[in-house]
Amino acid sequence: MMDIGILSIIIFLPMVVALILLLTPINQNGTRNMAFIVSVIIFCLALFIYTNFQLTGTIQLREFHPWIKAYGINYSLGIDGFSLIVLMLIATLIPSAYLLLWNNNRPKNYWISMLFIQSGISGTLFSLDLILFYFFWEAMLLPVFMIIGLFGSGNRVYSTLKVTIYTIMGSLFMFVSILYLGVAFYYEFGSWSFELSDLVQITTISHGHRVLLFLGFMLAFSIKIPLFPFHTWLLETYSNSPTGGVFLLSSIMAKLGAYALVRFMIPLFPDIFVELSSVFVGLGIFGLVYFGIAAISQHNIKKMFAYSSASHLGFITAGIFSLNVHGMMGSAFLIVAHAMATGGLFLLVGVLERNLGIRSIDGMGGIAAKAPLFTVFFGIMVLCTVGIPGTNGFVAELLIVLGLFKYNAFAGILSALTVLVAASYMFWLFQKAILANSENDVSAMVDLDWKEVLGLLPLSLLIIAMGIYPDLFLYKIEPTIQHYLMEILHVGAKV
Amino acid sequence: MGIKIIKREGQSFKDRIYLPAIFSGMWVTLKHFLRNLSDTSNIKTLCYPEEQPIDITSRYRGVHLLTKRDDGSVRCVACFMCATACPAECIFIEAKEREDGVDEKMPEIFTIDLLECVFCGGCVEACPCDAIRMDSGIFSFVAQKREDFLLTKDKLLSHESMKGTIC
Amino acid sequence: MIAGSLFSYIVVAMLLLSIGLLGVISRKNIFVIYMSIELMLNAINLIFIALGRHHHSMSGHIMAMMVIAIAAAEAAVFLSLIVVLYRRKKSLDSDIFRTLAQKESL
Amino acid sequence: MLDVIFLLLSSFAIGGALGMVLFHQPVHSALSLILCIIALSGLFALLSASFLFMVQIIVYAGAIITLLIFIIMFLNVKEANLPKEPHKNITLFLGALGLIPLNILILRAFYKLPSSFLEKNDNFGDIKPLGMELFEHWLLPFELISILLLVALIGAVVFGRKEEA
Amino acid sequence: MNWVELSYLLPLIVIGSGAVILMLLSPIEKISMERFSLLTFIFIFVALLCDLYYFGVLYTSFPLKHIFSKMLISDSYSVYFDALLLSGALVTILVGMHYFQTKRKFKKEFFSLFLFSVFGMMLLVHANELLTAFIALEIASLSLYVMVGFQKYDTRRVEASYQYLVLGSLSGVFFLLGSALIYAGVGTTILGDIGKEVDMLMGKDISLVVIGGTFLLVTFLFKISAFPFQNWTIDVYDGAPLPVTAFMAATFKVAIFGFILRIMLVDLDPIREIWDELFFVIITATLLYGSFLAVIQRSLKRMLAASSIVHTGYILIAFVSIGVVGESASSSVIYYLVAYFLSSMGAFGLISYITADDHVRVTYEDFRGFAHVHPYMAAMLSIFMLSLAGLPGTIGFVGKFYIFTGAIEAGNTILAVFGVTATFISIYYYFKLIALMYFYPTAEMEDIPPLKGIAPLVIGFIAFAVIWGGIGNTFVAYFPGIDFLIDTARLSYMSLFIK
Amino acid sequence: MNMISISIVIINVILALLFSLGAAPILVWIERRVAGFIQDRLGPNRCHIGGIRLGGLIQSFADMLKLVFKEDFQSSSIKQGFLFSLAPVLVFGSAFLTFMVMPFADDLKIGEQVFMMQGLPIDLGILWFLAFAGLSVYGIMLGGWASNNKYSLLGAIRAGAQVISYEAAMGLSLVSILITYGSIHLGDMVAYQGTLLFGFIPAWGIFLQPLAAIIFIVTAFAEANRTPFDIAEGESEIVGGFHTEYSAMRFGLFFVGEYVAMSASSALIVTLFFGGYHLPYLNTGVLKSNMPLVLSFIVIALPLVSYLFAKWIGKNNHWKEEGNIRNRESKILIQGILVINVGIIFLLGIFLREGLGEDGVNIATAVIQIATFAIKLLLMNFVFVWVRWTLPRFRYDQLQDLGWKVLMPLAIANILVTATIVVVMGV
Repeated sequence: MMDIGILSIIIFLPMVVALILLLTPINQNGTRNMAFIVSVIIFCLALFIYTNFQLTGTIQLREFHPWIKAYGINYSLGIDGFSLIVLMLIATLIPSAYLLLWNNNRPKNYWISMLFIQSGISGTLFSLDLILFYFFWEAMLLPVFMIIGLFGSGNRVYSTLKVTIYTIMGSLFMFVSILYLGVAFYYEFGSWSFELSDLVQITTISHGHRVLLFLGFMLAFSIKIPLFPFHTWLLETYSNSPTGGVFLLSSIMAKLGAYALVRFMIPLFPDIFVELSSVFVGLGIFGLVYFGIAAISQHNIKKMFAYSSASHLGFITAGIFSLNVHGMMGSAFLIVAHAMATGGLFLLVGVLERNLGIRSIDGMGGIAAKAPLFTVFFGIMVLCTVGIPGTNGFVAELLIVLGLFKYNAFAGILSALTVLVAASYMFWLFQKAILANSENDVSAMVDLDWKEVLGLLPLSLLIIAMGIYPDLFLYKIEPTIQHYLMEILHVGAKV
Repeated sequence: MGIKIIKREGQSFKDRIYLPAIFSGMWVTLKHFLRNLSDTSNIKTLCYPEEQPIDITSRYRGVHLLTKRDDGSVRCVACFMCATACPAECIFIEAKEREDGVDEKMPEIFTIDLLECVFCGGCVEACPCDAIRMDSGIFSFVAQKREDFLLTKDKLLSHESMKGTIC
Repeated sequence: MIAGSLFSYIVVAMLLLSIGLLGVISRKNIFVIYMSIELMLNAINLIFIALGRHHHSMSGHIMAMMVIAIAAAEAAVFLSLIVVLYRRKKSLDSDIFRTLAQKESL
Repeated sequence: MLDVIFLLLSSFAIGGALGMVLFHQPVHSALSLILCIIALSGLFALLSASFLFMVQIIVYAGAIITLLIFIIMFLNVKEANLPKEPHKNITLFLGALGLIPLNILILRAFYKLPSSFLEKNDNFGDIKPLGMELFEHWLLPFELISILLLVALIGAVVFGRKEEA
Repeated sequence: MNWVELSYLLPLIVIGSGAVILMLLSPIEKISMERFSLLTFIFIFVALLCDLYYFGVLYTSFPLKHIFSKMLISDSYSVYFDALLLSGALVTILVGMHYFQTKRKFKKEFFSLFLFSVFGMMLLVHANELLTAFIALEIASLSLYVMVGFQKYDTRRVEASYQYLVLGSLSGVFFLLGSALIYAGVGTTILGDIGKEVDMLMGKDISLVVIGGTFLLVTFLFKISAFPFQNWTIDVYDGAPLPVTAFMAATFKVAIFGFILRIMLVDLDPIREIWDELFFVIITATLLYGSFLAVIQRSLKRMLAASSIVHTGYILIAFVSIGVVGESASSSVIYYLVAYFLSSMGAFGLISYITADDHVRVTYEDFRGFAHVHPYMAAMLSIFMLSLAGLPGTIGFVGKFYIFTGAIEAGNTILAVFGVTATFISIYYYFKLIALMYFYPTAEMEDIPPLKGIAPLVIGFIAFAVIWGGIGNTFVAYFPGIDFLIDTARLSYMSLFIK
Repeated sequence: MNMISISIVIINVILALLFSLGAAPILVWIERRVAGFIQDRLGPNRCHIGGIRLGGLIQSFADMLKLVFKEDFQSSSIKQGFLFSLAPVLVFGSAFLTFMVMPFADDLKIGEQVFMMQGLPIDLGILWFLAFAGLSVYGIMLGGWASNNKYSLLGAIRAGAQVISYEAAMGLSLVSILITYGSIHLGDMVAYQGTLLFGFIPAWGIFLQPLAAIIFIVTAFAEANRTPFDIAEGESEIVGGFHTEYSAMRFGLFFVGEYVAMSASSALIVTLFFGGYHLPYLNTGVLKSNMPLVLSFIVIALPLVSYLFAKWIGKNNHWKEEGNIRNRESKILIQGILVINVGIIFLLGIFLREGLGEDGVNIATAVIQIATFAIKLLLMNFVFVWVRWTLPRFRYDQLQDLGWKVLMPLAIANILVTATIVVVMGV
């Protein structure tokens, strides 16, 4: 028998539990409780990993089993600093999310889908074999598909199909690129492998083809993130999804896109990465500006957050492509910060929507009086999103702006200005929807109960803690980022 | 009441293969053929125009005839019974008064259209005074023209009964 | 010598084949379509036999014989199907046997 | 002499084939096909395939086309039930044009073969060498043919059987 | 008579004699339809057992010289394909059992014809000579024509049968013409000998062989419904009874590929590149047009039929790659055939199970809210749809992976991209069904046929196999996974070249 | 090509014509007279040319003349005039061609040349017969269809179905015969039948293959559309069947065609099952080596037979009516027979005295065999007629039942048995 590593447990525990739940007649509360327990277990495991993580730029906790021998496809897992921090993020966010979704009275399938998604996310995070990565990347999609389709609102089927087709379109081109890499490896070395560390060694592919391959990968990631021209699925999906779905899409899966970008693109195509960085920085900043402006004009609170989220992700992308340690660190940090803030915000909007049944900003107002706890947490998240000093959002944005300044002064200025734009609409929202009194009837609003507070508290604390003492978290990822940068700079020097 | 099962005929194997029956049938025909071949005189066929049939009985319904009284006059009294009875309506009679006092009426014209006659013998049955008969023994009546098939009274009277002449 | 050369037979066969193909393509009468297919098989028979003579091997003849038998088998199914179709539709027009396609085009 | 016979037979065959395609009435088409088939059998005979010559007449002309004509008469198709084919001639013409390249292609390929036949053995094409070849080399296809015919038989029975209520 | 050689054909013999026995039994009114299904099942099962006996043993090639003078061949290649065909038939019978029982109009000859068509297909895989192959093809096709039109009270069936018959006969003519031309070119029709002759002719004029091969390909493309010859597919598949459709879609293609791979790999190998450009066009057109057709369909059955055209396109991608990477490409063809076979058989089988009781569920709309009525069936159907779409975790993914890898390996990356595009389009029409099944409240709740009988079990097993084929591996010892399938496919490919 | 070969070919063709076409009036006569005798009638016996009646044979010629000169009537409802006229030609032509491969005698050897004594010197034999017998149905079907008359169409369909059904059984029954004889060439078959079975029975087909013989004869009846299988005409049900609309010579062709087909069937039956042109125990070799004896036998036997025949004439052939011109006939006939006798005996006497030489012996053999064949043919034709006037017509379903359910399985079983025996005995 194979030996099961901790990473496999993290991946498969939710899946196995979900399958058991699916096949046994447990009612929805039981399912919910089980899902929560599983997420807590995973949090503990993640914590265990975190504490035992060594501060090198290498990949740790390797697990390796042959899967399809004929093509050298392996079940190959491992984490480095970057994935560690995303893992921690996910492990923290998901229990919180469960707590906040606790009262939503969702049926069994909802929780089961959540469990499946968690499996998929973890798998994507740990995979070192590209086919395995692709496998989890797609596997993650189905439960999302189900959640949005089953529990969404509005024209949910249409938006479900749209997001699915979009995402799969991207990933299929990535698939071809992966295959191309594998074949190139086979031609060069005479054996099959899709292992990341093996594929890195390929030297035979011509430059033009490398660009195409890079774009193939980037298409998948851009759609997931979403970068500017590939965002058209975003608005409808976010507004039609249930809270959990939006939460997953915005705060976790989009981040996974950015994560995968770093994880695979830099080792595989460092030269192209450098070469095309300007394009993607441009796209990122354009997205930042464009989505920011778009967010201002929204009156649907979900749509506004959707654009805001997209805007931040453009920011992250720009940071990643800025080719220096500040930008990249900032991006990694913003991934965490934004995930927490946006995740929290979407969850809170979910609470709002559950209570009031509306999404229009115009229909709200005066909530602060009815629900003070809610207002407090909402405020923290908004502040974080805007990047007020003292929150981790500030640190992250500062780092990225710095990185972008290094890359290109104009880009830096533009990004810095845009952050202000974000501040303006966020505060306007906060003011109008939560604080200001209005004649709208918000009597249905109920304040957060203890479970929801319990869920949001760690997030808020983390936001503040990371904002005040960022090094506590940064040191874990710094070696990895350095490692990636080394690769890039190594190549950059050659170029 | 017991059920009596009657065995169907033709179910035995011999019957079902048919060949014995066929052969026996063919044997029968062959016998006829050989017998007639070896001696054609066995065949009863008349060589008709040269040989005439000799076995016409008195009950044979041949061409009609009108009988005469002992005095040679026509026996018919023109009562129209035959014309009424005739299903083919082939008898045409015109009566006239009989002046000799033997009887009241006699036919002026008595015509039978043989082309219409069906030789049913109804007229003979109907006749109250045995004036019309069909025992002339004439079985072939040939003519060249249609008009020749109209038997007038004179012709009818001229047909002699075969009674007594044959057999 | 025309009658002793392979090519002349092939020309005839190809002409027949083309005519048969034409019949299948352009006629709508299902009988004619069927007959055209038979004609094509016949043309192929001629090719086979001419080739048998050409290679001086009996294989060509045997193939032709097989083709004849195959044609017979097809004939049986084809004709019985035509009878069924005609009884249903009271027409020999191959174009009207398109209920399937029409239903979808609604 | 042979040339004349060949030309005659082949023109009959082609004429019959053309007739089959062009005639409107299925019966006329079928009769043309018979003409074509019999002319073809004559060509077979010219190719010294005497057995095939007979088989062609017995099976094709004698059985298959008989069956066909039988079915045509059996259905007793009225003129009104025949398909209207107003554009028949145009499509035929266009189709013929389209088929020219195919013919040229194949004929060119054949043209390169040595054209005249090999000298004929005494009994080439007779039933005996054919039988020897058949049972020495082609036994399996021959047996398979019987299965094929069996399948066709079942098929015909299935289609021809009276429908259940 | 060489009995040992004959014993290699044991599966064929079992199936053939089974067909004849069923034919003889069919007039007996006393034997019920269930019995007939069972008998058919037994025959196929026995044949499958015989076949599996040789599965590992026979890494060899027997041209069967002594009994049929090279007309047939028996090697691991044919054994592999036999196994595929037989399991296809087995599954069809099991899955269709419910359908056959419900639609009582299936007379008993049906099963005889069914076995005959299996027989023909197996024979096609074994065939080592062009005319034998043609006869085998005709046996299979003729039985299929009849099976399609079997319920002749339904006009659609008969019309489908008619269309199939006309076009099938026409394509048969092309096959014969191709054989004739090849015979003209090389003077033989026996497969191994053709290869030798073609080798000897290299450098000389081989236009006859090339044209002949092209005509063979035309038939082949027709039968697998590739681009210019795809029109019949949808109508015929739609018109046929569902189990027959499943059978046609899943097994007939397997048999055709079994033969054409043999001839292309062994005999026409030296000249195969000639057709590459042609194939390029055909594949592109097949994929795109097939996708278009699939998108516009409203009936599920027609959609599956149209999507089978697309799947043909995928297989052809691998087929065209054979020239460069023979081994992996041809085994990928084989593997994809297995994948498609399982998925489509599952899908068609399930639909046939669902439609057996009523005629309602045929269009997409009829499946609205299906999952709430039949969660298990909906789950299985979803699995099959996902596999057909090629999502990871299913056998369809591995099949596509395999094919695209081969294509890229052979330098046909563009084709792979086209394939991916088609896959992308396919997501739409496959996911539409899943979306309809899950995301809508059910229209009517009353007709809930219970899951009973063997068919759901078998479909469930197929669903499991589909999943296992996507993720199964050598973790579990002695249980065949993906590697096993790939290895055996390779082995069977290698056996083609044993001299 | 020299004079001899040309003349032999011409003789063959003429013989074939005689046996087929020339036999038609005779067959008509036979049919009528036999029918008469079987039914205890006389049949036609009146028509005469200068008193010569030949037992009524002249009547047939008169009929033929009548058919030729009768008005050719064609109903206005007939649209397919050409096909309507073609149909009888097809029937007649194919029936006529069928006869062309029947061997009248063993291969004739004159000098160095060997001649096949057939109308067409080809050795395809049975296949040829099957081919053209199959074609003849086209004529019937076309005629019925072109008549545009529902009775005609019914008759045509019946004929078509019947021929298709019975051809299968016929072909299958032939297969077992082919296995037995090992050849398709009719000459070879007859040669085979010249041998003896077990040393004392002539190896005729009827003894070797009785079942095949019965099946073949039955199917031959059906193919020739003779009673009991003449449902294509079926006067009692469908007026005249396929020839309802026909008259004059077009009908005549149908009429003659039927008799030619019958004659051809008889010839094939004789050839296949009744020793062909062989006299029992006297095959060609024996005949040739004992030619003088045979001739002497003829010299003795001929007057005897003639005497008996003359006596029969004297007894039966007289006209009832005295002084009729027909009464001259017997006298003329008897004188004629006498003259022929004298002539033949004189000729044979010369031959016997002078010796024949090799060619002469061959020719004489051929002549004797032709005569034998002619007699057998006539006898077989007689059987056809005989059966017709004995058996009633089949019902249509019975006919199909018989063909498919009885004859065909029997024929197949027969093939199996025959093949087994041949394989086991290693023949």
